[in-house]
Amino acid sequence: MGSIGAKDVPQLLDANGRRIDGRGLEDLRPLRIEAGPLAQADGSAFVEWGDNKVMAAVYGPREVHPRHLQQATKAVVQCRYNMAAFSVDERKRPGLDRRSQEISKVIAEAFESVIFVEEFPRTSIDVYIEVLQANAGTRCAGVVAASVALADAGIPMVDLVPAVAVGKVAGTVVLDLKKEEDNYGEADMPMAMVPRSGRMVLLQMEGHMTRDELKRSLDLGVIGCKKIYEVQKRALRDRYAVAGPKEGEVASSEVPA
Amino acid sequence: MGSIGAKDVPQLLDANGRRIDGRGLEDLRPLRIEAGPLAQADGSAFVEWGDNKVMAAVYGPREVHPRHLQQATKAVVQCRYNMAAFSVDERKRPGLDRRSQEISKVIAEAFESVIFVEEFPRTSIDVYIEVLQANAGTRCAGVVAASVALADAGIPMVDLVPAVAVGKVAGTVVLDLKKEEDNYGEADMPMAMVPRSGRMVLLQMEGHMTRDELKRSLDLGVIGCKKIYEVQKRALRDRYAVAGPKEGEVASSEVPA
Amino acid sequence: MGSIGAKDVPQLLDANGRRIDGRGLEDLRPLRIEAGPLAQADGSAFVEWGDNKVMAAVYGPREVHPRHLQQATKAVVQCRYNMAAFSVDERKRPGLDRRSQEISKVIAEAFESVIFVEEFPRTSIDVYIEVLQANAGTRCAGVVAASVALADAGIPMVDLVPAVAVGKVAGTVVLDLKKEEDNYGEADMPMAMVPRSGRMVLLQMEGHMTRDELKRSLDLGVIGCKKIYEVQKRALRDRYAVAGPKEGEVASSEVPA
Amino acid sequence: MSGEVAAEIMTTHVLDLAKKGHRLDGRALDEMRAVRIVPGYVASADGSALAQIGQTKVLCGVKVEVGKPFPDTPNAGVLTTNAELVPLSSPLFEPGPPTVEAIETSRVVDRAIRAADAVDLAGLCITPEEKVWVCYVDCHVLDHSGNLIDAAMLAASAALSKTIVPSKKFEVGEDRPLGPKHVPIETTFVRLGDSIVVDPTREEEVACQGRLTIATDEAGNVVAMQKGKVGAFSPQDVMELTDRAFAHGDRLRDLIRKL
Amino acid sequence: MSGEVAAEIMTTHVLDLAKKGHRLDGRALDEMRAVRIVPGYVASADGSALAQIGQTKVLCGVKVEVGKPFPDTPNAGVLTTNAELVPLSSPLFEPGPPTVEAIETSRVVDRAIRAADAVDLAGLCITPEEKVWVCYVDCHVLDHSGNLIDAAMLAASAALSKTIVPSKKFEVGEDRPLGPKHVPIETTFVRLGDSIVVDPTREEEVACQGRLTIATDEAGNVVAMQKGKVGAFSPQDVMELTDRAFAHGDRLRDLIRKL
Amino acid sequence: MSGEVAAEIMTTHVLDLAKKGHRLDGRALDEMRAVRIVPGYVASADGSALAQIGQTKVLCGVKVEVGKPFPDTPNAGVLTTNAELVPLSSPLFEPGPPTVEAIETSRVVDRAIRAADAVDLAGLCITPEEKVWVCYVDCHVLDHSGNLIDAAMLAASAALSKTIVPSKKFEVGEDRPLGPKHVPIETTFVRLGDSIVVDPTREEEVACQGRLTIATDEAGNVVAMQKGKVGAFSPQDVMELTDRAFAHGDRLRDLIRKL
Repeated sequence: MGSIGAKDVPQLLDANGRRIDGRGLEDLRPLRIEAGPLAQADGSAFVEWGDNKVMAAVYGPREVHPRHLQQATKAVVQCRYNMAAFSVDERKRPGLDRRSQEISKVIAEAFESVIFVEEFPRTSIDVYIEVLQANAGTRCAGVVAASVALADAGIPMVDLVPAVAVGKVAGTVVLDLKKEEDNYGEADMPMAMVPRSGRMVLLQMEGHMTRDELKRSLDLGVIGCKKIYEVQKRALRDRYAVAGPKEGEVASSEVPA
Repeated sequence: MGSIGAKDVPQLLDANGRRIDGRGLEDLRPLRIEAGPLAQADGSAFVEWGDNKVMAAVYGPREVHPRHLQQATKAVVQCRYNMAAFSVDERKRPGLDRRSQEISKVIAEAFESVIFVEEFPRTSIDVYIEVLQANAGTRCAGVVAASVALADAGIPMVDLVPAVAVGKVAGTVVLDLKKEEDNYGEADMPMAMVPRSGRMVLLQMEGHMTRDELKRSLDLGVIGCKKIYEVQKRALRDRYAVAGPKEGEVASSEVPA
Repeated sequence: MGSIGAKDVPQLLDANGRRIDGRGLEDLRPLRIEAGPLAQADGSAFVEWGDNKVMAAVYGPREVHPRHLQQATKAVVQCRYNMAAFSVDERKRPGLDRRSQEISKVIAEAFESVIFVEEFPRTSIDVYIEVLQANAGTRCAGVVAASVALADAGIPMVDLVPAVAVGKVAGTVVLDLKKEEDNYGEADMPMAMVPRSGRMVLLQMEGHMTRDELKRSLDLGVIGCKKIYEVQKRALRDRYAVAGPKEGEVASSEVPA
Repeated sequence: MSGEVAAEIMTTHVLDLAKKGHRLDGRALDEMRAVRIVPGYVASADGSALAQIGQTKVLCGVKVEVGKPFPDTPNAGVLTTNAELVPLSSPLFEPGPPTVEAIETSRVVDRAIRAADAVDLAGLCITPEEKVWVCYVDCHVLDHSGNLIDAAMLAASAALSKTIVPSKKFEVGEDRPLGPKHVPIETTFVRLGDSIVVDPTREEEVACQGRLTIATDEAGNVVAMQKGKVGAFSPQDVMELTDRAFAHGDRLRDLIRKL
Repeated sequence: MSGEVAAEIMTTHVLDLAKKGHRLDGRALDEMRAVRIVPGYVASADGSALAQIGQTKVLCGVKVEVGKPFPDTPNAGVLTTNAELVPLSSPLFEPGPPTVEAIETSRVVDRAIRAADAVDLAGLCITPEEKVWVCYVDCHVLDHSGNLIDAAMLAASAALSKTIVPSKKFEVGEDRPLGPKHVPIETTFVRLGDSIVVDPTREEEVACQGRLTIATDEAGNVVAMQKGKVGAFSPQDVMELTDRAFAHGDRLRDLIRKL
Repeated sequence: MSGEVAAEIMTTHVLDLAKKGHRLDGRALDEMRAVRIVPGYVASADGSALAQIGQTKVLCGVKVEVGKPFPDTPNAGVLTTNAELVPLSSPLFEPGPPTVEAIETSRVVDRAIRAADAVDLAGLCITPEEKVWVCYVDCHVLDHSGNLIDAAMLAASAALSKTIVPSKKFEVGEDRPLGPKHVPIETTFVRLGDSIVVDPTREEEVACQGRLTIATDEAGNVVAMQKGKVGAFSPQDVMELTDRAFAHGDRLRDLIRKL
């Protein structure tokens, strides 16, 4: 969306409806999920999705820090989405900028919508997402990873939460934007869904969409989320197929887009 | 006072002793006080004074934050004087700079000198002042507004606290400086008084004043404070004349200078 | 060590093995220690060492701030090493930079290694070091001063802790670097020792040293620490010879290097 | 009775009412509170407006100053949106650095302004790579009785519509209106059980099971969305709320046009 | 016995003494503690002095460096005053960002320096709009036994009187004295019941019912005032204290002149 | 059982084992855990490596950008080393500003890089006084199972050995390897009673009575040392550990050379 004054806008769709990386309009980038790669965390997952690399870890239920956030009747869900300094083109100063803080908030709210928080009063469930390499869609990759990490940590949830961004590129609605499409496209809409209910727990949008384009985008997002859901489930199955819970061994699950 | 290296110093007093805006030496700028304009606050007041616009709100007595500031035998009075980014000529970065922190401190001390704090041990009385448009004398306008807001909140006090700045301009002591007079004058002395005792609970000064000028300034300040006191009282009277306490309706009181 | 791109490297050793200020390889700079110069602190010491001036104060055992650092079975030792803005060539911004924070940490750990912390559970022993004038070796001067201040405060310790930097200059190992030697030398190794055990509680190094140079440096450091130890003991003896504990009078102890 | 318990009782009450299609203040589910806009409220700003939605009050001041462009957009002006949720405006806010609620509010308003092209950034270039207009949109919350995002957006759109670029002051020509190309409006809904209501009060925000904000422009585009709070919305919900958002948006745009 | 209770007992004692015209340390109501100034205390500064008032010790170091002028005063040097109330100096101070007490101290000293024209800022311009001298006045508190403002002011005035502008080091000519044009002195009083005493100790500051600081110059001007703490003063009090402040100020200015 | 009590029991156990010359994970006293290095892990960096020592994982990314030199070294590039101990990596880390543990880690790695001349700063000058390469070495901790310093150093040395200076991107010539001149390796030991063990796990770090890190280069120099934690080492200890550090260092340097 940040194309004002930019010079060389690439051609994002060719005459045959092929995208800049050869994908069709409804194709996902390759997605690989690895459950349980970290030893210290209570649950963890690593996601490689196109050129994104994202690690998620979950700690909890545990004591709440800072204490005054404690809730008498339920767990609080805290999230920290952070980008590594070297994850983007121009080195990013370490620490949470305003964008990261906003994303942390909407992801925490998304997960609090699916976790059975009443089961763990006076505790905190902490979700940490580290973006190691970024190429558009990192918040969705973070949700996908964190969701598997929560399951790996044994936190009871209504369902896993798949997520994907839909967008508009050269006037056409497409699934799972990559960086150039995000930079020079006309709209970006990240969403996260609870497959069991068909409802969205995360939804953001920026750009231009008519009513019809929005409808088409929501439909396409639901299709994308369903595919991702399958990869998430397989990653968890593989994890426990390989071994019992924890201790260094790693399971991973891949699907071609 | 900040005139070093400045270019076009305006003529601040004419041959007839008229000031840059036509006022006489002892004239106040027009002052309008509105009691109770805010719904969320326990008490509030809006002050329009010359080209100043200042909003004040009071919360409390309520729990002390942070907790360790709590006092076993009395309420603590906390004040936050803040300037809106757009309140001054050059946009001000949001947040409290050192000047605002100092002003917050002396205003809190001024009000703690008149509130019956022993009546509310282990609580906090929080005074918030937001400068929306600034034209010299904002801390005095803040005190005037906060004083009415405290009364509106029902906080028991010895007395209302009027405040005004006296200054020296073109060698002459004048009442209630406006911006040009503050910038190019020779002294600025904000003061806040308790009419009932004749004592000052806030007093600051910067500039050059001989002993005699100082004496004259104090006298003039007392005169100014007494006029302002009347406007404060009327604003409160009008507020309760119009309606019972609270709920959106607004009372205001004006006096020509 | 920071000599990349620097212009005029001074001659640090002459043909006769004399150093830039005329000292021999194993000579200390003049050292003067004054015990108890401060009234508010529970213990204090002032050190003038070559062109360094360092003040240390100790408070405690007292309540721990922040509270969550409290330990059930022992005192925590906290240290704050700070440089005054005017203590160095180019004015330093007030506040602890990363270097000061690191030094504070290793000094705190050094003193926790010698204080009988088990005697004061749930308390804090706070060591404050202010560098007023800096000329290489300030962390060692800080340790020397803080050690006397701890004794002045009556904190029970295994032993006093002398400290000194050894370094390599023009290929030769020398004792107690001054600024030019530190800036243009090849290695700097600050160390602090417990004379009673012969062990080091603080040791850092940066530069280039062969195995043999390192051995020689450690030996020389031990010699230096022993000399400094004597000055520390004398400062404390003088303090109590002059008067009983505290109350403004000041004792000081000097030794020629 | 502690604040937490009181809040819980209020929440139950709000949800019970919603079941019957009622609201605490008697409004219909799709009815906004009274809206009032006072343009030019602050003379020290280059553009300003006080927006009131019910008792919620947000004052927006726009300052336009000369500055440097970002290296990656050398031909474009700079836009900065900020929301100050000062403790004067609510018993729930404490002094301190911006909370995540303040950050979210300013970022959601910022996104709508940018996506709707409300400020013609290309037109704010003075000398490419060197000198551009920097436009600060500061939203100062005075009374937080719910639905801050919509009130801040309304104040910002109104203030921008009245902003004069102070060229004379900076000696780069004649003063001229900033002239927003488009006027974005945000409309916020919250779920209360099976009902979804527009323009929530503070009590409804506390009680709600999901919040959705939809920003529209006058050309029939959705330009920004933000789901917030714990809760969920179906795609059908989103489409239905989009239609409602267009209706509210058009009405408020009319209000601004007539200022 | 908790610290709070001990402080209360001490306060009662201080006020009881004051009723009889006495003070804890035996001083008369208008008597300062012993004053000592050591100029040139720190060789790394361009000017410095250690000021002691009783057991209160403040070290001021002045650094003069080449920098840029502020855009609105292109022909004037820059002056920055700072006071560090480091935790070494008092059991009451904790590590952390500057407290409001530190900010107040530095701002009150700064105001007196500026208002008294103690530093000739116009004379610190090297090249208009480009290069000026930036003068940092840093007051480092070493022992806080009461009356920090006066001790910091004294250290600053003494340090400034000895400051050399290091022109050679910055290759802009020959070194020269900063040469303060005027020497401001602050005198602080606190109310203890019906008495008003000069130069309060820490115990008197805790016990007091209002504090007033008056800065004077050698030409008979009051150049700054600051009322602090909970309490009040009448106009008559202020005039009387002004006279006392001139007397103390003149005596201390003499001390500085003779350094 | 509280965390504190559990930690104490573990500490007693670790120390008891050490008395018999044993370790929790069965290693010999001078045996490192398995080491694995994945170079080029992150495509967005100009050089990167993931280093694993046992379950400890640190990812280092190097970014090289054009910037300004420091005024006092106008002919040299700039090097910045940073370690992020993010809360994802350990139950002991909390969100917030860098802890002193993070600062120490980054400074110890930084010192070794500088002292060993691992980055040829003189070779990173583009235009003296104006334009130099700024080299950011960011170590991101992913799994903190003990001995962070060695893992961060290993990741950094490996990442630097693979770093390409992106000259084309900044239009200052052809891309070229950064080509570290020397490869520093840090080796960390902790005292457990009378034993001193290499490469401590997190449990051993908690139990230890002193930590000593020794950085070596391939030319037989000790280039940096850092004693940490409560505890003490004799000069004899230091010399003995230096010999052990050289042996470990040479082995790991081989590993990097073969990447």
